[in-house]
Amino acid sequence: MTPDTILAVFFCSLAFFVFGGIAALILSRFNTFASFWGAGVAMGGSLIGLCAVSAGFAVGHPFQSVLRIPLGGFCTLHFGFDPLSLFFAGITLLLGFVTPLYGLGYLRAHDDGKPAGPHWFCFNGLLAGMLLVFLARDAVGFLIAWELMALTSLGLVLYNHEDRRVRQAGWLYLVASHMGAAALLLFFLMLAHDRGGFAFSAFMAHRPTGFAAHANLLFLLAVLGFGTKAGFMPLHVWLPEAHPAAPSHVSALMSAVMIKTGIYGLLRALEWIGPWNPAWGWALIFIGLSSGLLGALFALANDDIKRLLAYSSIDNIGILTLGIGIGVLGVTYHIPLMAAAGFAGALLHLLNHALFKGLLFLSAGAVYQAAGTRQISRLGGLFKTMPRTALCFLVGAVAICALPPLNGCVGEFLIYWGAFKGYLSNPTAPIAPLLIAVIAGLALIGGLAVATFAKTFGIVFLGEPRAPLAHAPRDPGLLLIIPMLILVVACFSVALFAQRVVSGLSPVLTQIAAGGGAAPETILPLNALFRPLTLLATVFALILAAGLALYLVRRRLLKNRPVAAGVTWDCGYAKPTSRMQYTPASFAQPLLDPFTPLLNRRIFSRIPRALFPKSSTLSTGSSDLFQTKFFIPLVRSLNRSMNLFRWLQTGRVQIYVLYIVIALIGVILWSFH
Amino acid sequence: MITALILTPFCLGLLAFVLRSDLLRRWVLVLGAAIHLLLTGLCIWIPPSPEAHGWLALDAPGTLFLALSSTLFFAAAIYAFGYLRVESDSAQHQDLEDGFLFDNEPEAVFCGCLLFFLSTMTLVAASRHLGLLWVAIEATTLASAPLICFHRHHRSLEATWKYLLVCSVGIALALLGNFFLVIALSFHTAGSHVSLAMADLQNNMSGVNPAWLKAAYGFLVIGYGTKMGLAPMHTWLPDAHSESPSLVSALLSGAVLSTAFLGILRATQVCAWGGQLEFARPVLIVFGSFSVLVAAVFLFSQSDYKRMLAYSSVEHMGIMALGLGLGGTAIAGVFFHAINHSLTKAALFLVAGNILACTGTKSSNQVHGLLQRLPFSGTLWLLGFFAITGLPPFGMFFSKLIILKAAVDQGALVLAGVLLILLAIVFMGMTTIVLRMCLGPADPNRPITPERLSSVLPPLALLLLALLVAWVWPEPLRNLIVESARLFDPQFLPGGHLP
Amino acid sequence: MNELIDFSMMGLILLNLVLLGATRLIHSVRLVAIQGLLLGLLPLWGIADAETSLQVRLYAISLATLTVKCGLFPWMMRRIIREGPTHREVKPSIALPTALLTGIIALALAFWISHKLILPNPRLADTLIIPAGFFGIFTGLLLIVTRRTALSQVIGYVALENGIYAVGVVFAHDAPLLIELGILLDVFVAVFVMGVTVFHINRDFDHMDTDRMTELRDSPP
Amino acid sequence: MNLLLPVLKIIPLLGALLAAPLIPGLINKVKAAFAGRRGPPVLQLYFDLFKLIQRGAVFSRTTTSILSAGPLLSLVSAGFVLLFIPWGPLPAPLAFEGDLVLVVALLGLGRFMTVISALDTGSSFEAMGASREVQFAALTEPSLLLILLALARMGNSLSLSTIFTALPPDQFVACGPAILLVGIGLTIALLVENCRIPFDDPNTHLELTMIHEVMVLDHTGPDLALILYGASLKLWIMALLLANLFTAWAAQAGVLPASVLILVALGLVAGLIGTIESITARLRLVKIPQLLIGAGACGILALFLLSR
Repeated sequence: MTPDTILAVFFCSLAFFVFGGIAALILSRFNTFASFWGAGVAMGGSLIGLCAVSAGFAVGHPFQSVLRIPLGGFCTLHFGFDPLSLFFAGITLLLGFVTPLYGLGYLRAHDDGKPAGPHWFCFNGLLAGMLLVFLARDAVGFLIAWELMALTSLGLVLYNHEDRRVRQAGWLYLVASHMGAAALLLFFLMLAHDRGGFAFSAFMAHRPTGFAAHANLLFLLAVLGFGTKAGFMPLHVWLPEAHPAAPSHVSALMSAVMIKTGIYGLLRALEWIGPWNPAWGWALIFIGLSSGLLGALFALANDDIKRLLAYSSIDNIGILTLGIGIGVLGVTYHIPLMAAAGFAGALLHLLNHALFKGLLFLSAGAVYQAAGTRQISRLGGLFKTMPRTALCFLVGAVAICALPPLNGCVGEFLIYWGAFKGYLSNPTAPIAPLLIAVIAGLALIGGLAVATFAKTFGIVFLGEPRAPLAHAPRDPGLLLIIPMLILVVACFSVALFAQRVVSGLSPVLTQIAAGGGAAPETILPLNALFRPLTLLATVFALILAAGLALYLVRRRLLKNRPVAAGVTWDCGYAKPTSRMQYTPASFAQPLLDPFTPLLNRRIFSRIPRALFPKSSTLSTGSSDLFQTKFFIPLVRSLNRSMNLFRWLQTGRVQIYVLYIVIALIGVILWSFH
Repeated sequence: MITALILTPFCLGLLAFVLRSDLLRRWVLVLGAAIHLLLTGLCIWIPPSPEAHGWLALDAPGTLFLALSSTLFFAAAIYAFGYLRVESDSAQHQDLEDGFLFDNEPEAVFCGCLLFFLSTMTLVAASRHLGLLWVAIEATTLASAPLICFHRHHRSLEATWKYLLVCSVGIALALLGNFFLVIALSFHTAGSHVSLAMADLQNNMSGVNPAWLKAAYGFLVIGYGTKMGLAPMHTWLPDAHSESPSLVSALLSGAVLSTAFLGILRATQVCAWGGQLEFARPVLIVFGSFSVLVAAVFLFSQSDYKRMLAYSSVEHMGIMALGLGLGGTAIAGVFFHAINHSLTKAALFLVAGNILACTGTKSSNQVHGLLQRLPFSGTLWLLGFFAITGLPPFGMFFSKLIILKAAVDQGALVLAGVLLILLAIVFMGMTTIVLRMCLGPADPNRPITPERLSSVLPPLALLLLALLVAWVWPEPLRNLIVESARLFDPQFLPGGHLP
Repeated sequence: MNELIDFSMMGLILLNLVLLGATRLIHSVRLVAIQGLLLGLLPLWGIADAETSLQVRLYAISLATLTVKCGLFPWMMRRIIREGPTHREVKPSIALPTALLTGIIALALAFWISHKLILPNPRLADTLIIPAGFFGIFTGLLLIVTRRTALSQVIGYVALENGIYAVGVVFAHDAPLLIELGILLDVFVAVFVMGVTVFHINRDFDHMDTDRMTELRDSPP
Repeated sequence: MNLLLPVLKIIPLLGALLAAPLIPGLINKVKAAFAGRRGPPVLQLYFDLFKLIQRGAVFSRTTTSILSAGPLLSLVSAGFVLLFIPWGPLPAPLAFEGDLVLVVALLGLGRFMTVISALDTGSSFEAMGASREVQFAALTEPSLLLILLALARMGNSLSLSTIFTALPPDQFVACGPAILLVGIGLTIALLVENCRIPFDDPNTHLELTMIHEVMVLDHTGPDLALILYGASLKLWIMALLLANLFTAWAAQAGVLPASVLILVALGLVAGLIGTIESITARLRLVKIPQLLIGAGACGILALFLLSR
């Protein structure tokens, strides 16, 4: 296919989203039909788009086309694609194909007479917005797509807007994304001023060969703008509110793909700004470490399963930012192996996170739907009633903990590898301590992730139910299971074919590294990564095989033996109840204790009084440090300082005339100036 | 032609005063609006020749604002048709906030003044003489004052009083500005009569006295700025907008502020001809930024949603003044901004009227679940909010972009940054109000009233028009904006700065 | 002729100072009426130099000014005072001595401005027109800012008008149109609108105290 | 030789699979000697395994298949780690640039599975053990990686198989202090990974004080056998790493002499563990993190010494 055809196919997919979405809105009256229609066009459009992506990778070079839309008569919109955007578009469309199916079942199950048309309109709009973000080839089109994405996802988040907390989340999300967009606007305006045009081609054509004028400011603005979307600490505050508020398939789409548009933008920004400053690598690594560690800690401290997953997204964004930071350092310090591994690890982790976080959100949604609560401390023993969901969640959990034999391990392995290589290449370099910190930090993040997901899986699915549920939970129907299974298969296949994935990504990686001013002849030594990746995949396959073999042996051993069922060892206590099980808060407590001030943890207790106390309670809660200690006070003080000026509008007309007098005197003085 | 444009609504207004039948009078109102709209369309199609010694002529900005006023008036007239029918159902009305009873102004006065109002606005747009312009702007104040106190109760009276006093002080200062201009001109035209017609001014400004010109400009900016709502002279604006009937607020915000902006535009033109543009620019930039700041302060924790719209008008007038001050490429953005602001804000005020009629309160704290209770108005309210805060795909996004681009291009990075922060604060304030109102469960105790077509159609049409203008960009409009921009930048090329 | 102008201007300045110190409404009305008389006669000084067509206009201007400023205004305001509630005082919100002091500062400011802005006409350059005009404007604004009743604000507004008119009227020869516009302003604003509104305020509020008209505001109570 | 090498590489692996249960036996002997007892026979673990494998099983009604997946996968993961551990000069059966990271990840998999299988029982005791386990693991992993980084720095390689052979004898002495620090760190890691005193007491009988043992309370029969065997493999792995480190100076001497040395070293490690277990008491739980961070500090210090 020629690039033009591919772009046309992309637009065909966009047309599916846009017109299909509008049709769903119009068809709102026929609710069932509108749902099927809306989900159908989303899946169809994604499928068409995926075809275009696979064809686009075959083109292998950037392509740009101009669409003359007389926007306000002042500009034209450009569209096109290159390896970087194809990669992101591919992930988006994959999730765009999987999640509508789930959403169809999910929304039908808690049918409360709410019209489905607007929801599917927004859903398709979000897909269109994300696709346009990747296809846009000029700043104006990019910003339009960016806001389209924000607004449609806001509509999705507000699906249950009868709930006060959902409304608050929606407000926070809208405000945060607007702030981010404001930073981006300034970023693009400055860039357009420097480069003489809004088209990306102009950004690239007039890229400075040396260090760009106010490049650091540009980088800062890009981090602020794109980081808000990606959820960098401490710009993340909207994320743990908005993701749990949305229906689960939307949370999956947002967490798996939408926040990645921030990473896409950051990578693009790095490409545009020009030769990189090593300081940016440092900055990215600091951001990565703080997001990763704090995200992991907040996740561990949380009791709401979807909120926990949202924090874990921040943690994973941190990990892949570490990868990008290592890549940037690799390019700026001329350590090709480190650059290759860093960027490859970041991209691979991005792909992996999309898959396993999507999977985790989908299965968490199934749990929420079946059990009617998202509080981990009220759940338990769901493995027996919902085995399929539990296994899907387990796959996701193992993957997100970066454990073999799943895909999460591969991406993090590459990031470790890059850090190790970077350190070994020059252990006395100034970046050496930073790399040590990266390695230790990654390990700590990994440990915290293990604790988090051991807690989540163990408490939710294992043991006994901790609280009576509204209705007996059971595995969801096929509409919900099939999407999860697709993602499970995808997780395994990325793990087993990691080497192919990385070699397939080589044009993307080369493009990214070229942006940093790496000389065109220094091609990233991706081949050095292939042997470790192949071996890794072999080991994974062997582990699966060995596990299966051992399982068969064990079954054979127990075949003709007495297998009895009893009670769990209760230390001789006569009457254990399910409420005596360990709580998630207790499970996490030893790890969290050292971080109490960071987590803003509080202990609520009712101390038993009198000789024979009837009841007493003890519970802990933690709130987001940045939200409670920074943003809320900030807004409050803003409010207070704004209120200080409200006396200006006193209601007394005399004072109003006085203002005119003051202005008049000011102008007269200025005119004599 | 232009005379016909001015006189038709005037005569129909007189007719409205003497007619007995309310229904007939409403038809006269709609008829006047329709005829005016048609004539305006004709004017765009065939540019009319100047009249009255060149005192009345339509140049590009004039035509632009005339078209805007006419469109808004037509929408408001249709809205008024349904509005007046509901209002005339009972002789006495209960006050929504305090519960006392009040009666309305006679409908004859209301309709008549509305048509006079249109006539005066046309005069503003068409006058090519600074003195006439001044008279016309003063006349808009006088014609609109009775409109504001349509509901005769103490609050609307208070608003009217403030409107009159503050605007009159402003307009008196503008008169002094005109006097100073005459003085400035008479330095080199000693003995002969001094003419304030734009055509003469353009040729006579070369040897003008700078000190008097600066003073004149200062007074004109203060005077017309009062009418336009530039801070700190904006104080009448929130009161008048919140107390007047919504369709009047729509006209005030959408049309009157823009026509007052025309006054400042003319003054700046004269200042530029006199070689004092470098004096004018900082003045405009300071007033513009200060207006945005004041709007941000009062929008941040506003609870009255009509006042919110009023302060948002202050903000946008600030942006327009700022853009005019920046000059260059920003000028086209300013005109585009004016179009977007007028259409969107008028639509929002009309929707606010629907909301007020349904909920009976102007406090946003007591309005919830609009999307469910008033599905059409609620959706329009939300969309209008997106449009007015400059989110794509609405045109405000582009006009803001163009103005900010001009700021960055001129190296005013700090200004652009501060402006963006202030706009973000404004956005925060407005989001709080609008989301609070639109979302949430509808109060089950209140019946869901079906919405009238005449109350939903005008705002919908205005919003659609705003969207259409931004994306389809009709040729005549494009020419008007380009010509307007060329008044300040003869080399202006559309698309020259935004490839 | 300049002496006549300066005499009128001195009169204006003095009347303004007295206005700042006046305590009774009816007294203030009288003061602005006298100002109107002075201003009404102003176009007639030097009328002999003008051509015939202009002379007619100047007479007309003079007559109109006298009618409006000396006749219509005082009559209207007296009526309001008579028919309104019992308040007959100006009700200043700052003490009168302070107002007078501020007025003197404003006078100094006006003279300072007149040094910066010099009239082009050498004949008029050293007259008191500019300082008197600016002082009139400042006085008017000061009265609006510091008085509490609607009517005394209207009086302030008229004083402001008179100041502006004083600046304009000397150019009656150069641009008579503008003066006519100024009269138009008076007629419209003062007579039709303010008068009508003040009547309404009188009727609906039982007071004319604009200090108490503060329901519409954003500041916390 | 080239043909023989693959075969040779398998021998240590097979040896480990067979001989791993010896180490706990040796440790117990040393401890018994310290206590003045005769103690169980060295082969006791073999007897236990043999006995358990023939048994049936009892499961709690609360549990699911996760309970038995835990021991199974932790054994598999330990087994796969063995594939990457060299035997002196003899490279591991599988070796590649970066295998030391994979080793850590594999150990993590085993731990994760053990933890969730403990949670499967729904018992508070086991959950408490699991909670402590993840806490220590989260702190051990960074320390272990830092120690491995120091090792990688010494051998300038990311593969365990080349690290130990890359240190020529003359450099070995120069690196002495660093090696000692790495050794200390590795020992701490060994003790905590294998739940030995002072971190955990494998012989305790009070559920509240246990960490690892309490997590496997409800495993019976073949499952318990898998656990015990897996634990012994883990012990072997860490001990072998220590042995490799301290015999690295002799790596050039040839396979056979090196093998003898390593065997001796393994014995010494077992003796060391036994000694430590005999002469120290269990640490208070709150003190344990400090020691774990100390291990990481050893790694950083070693890195500092090496980069001087």
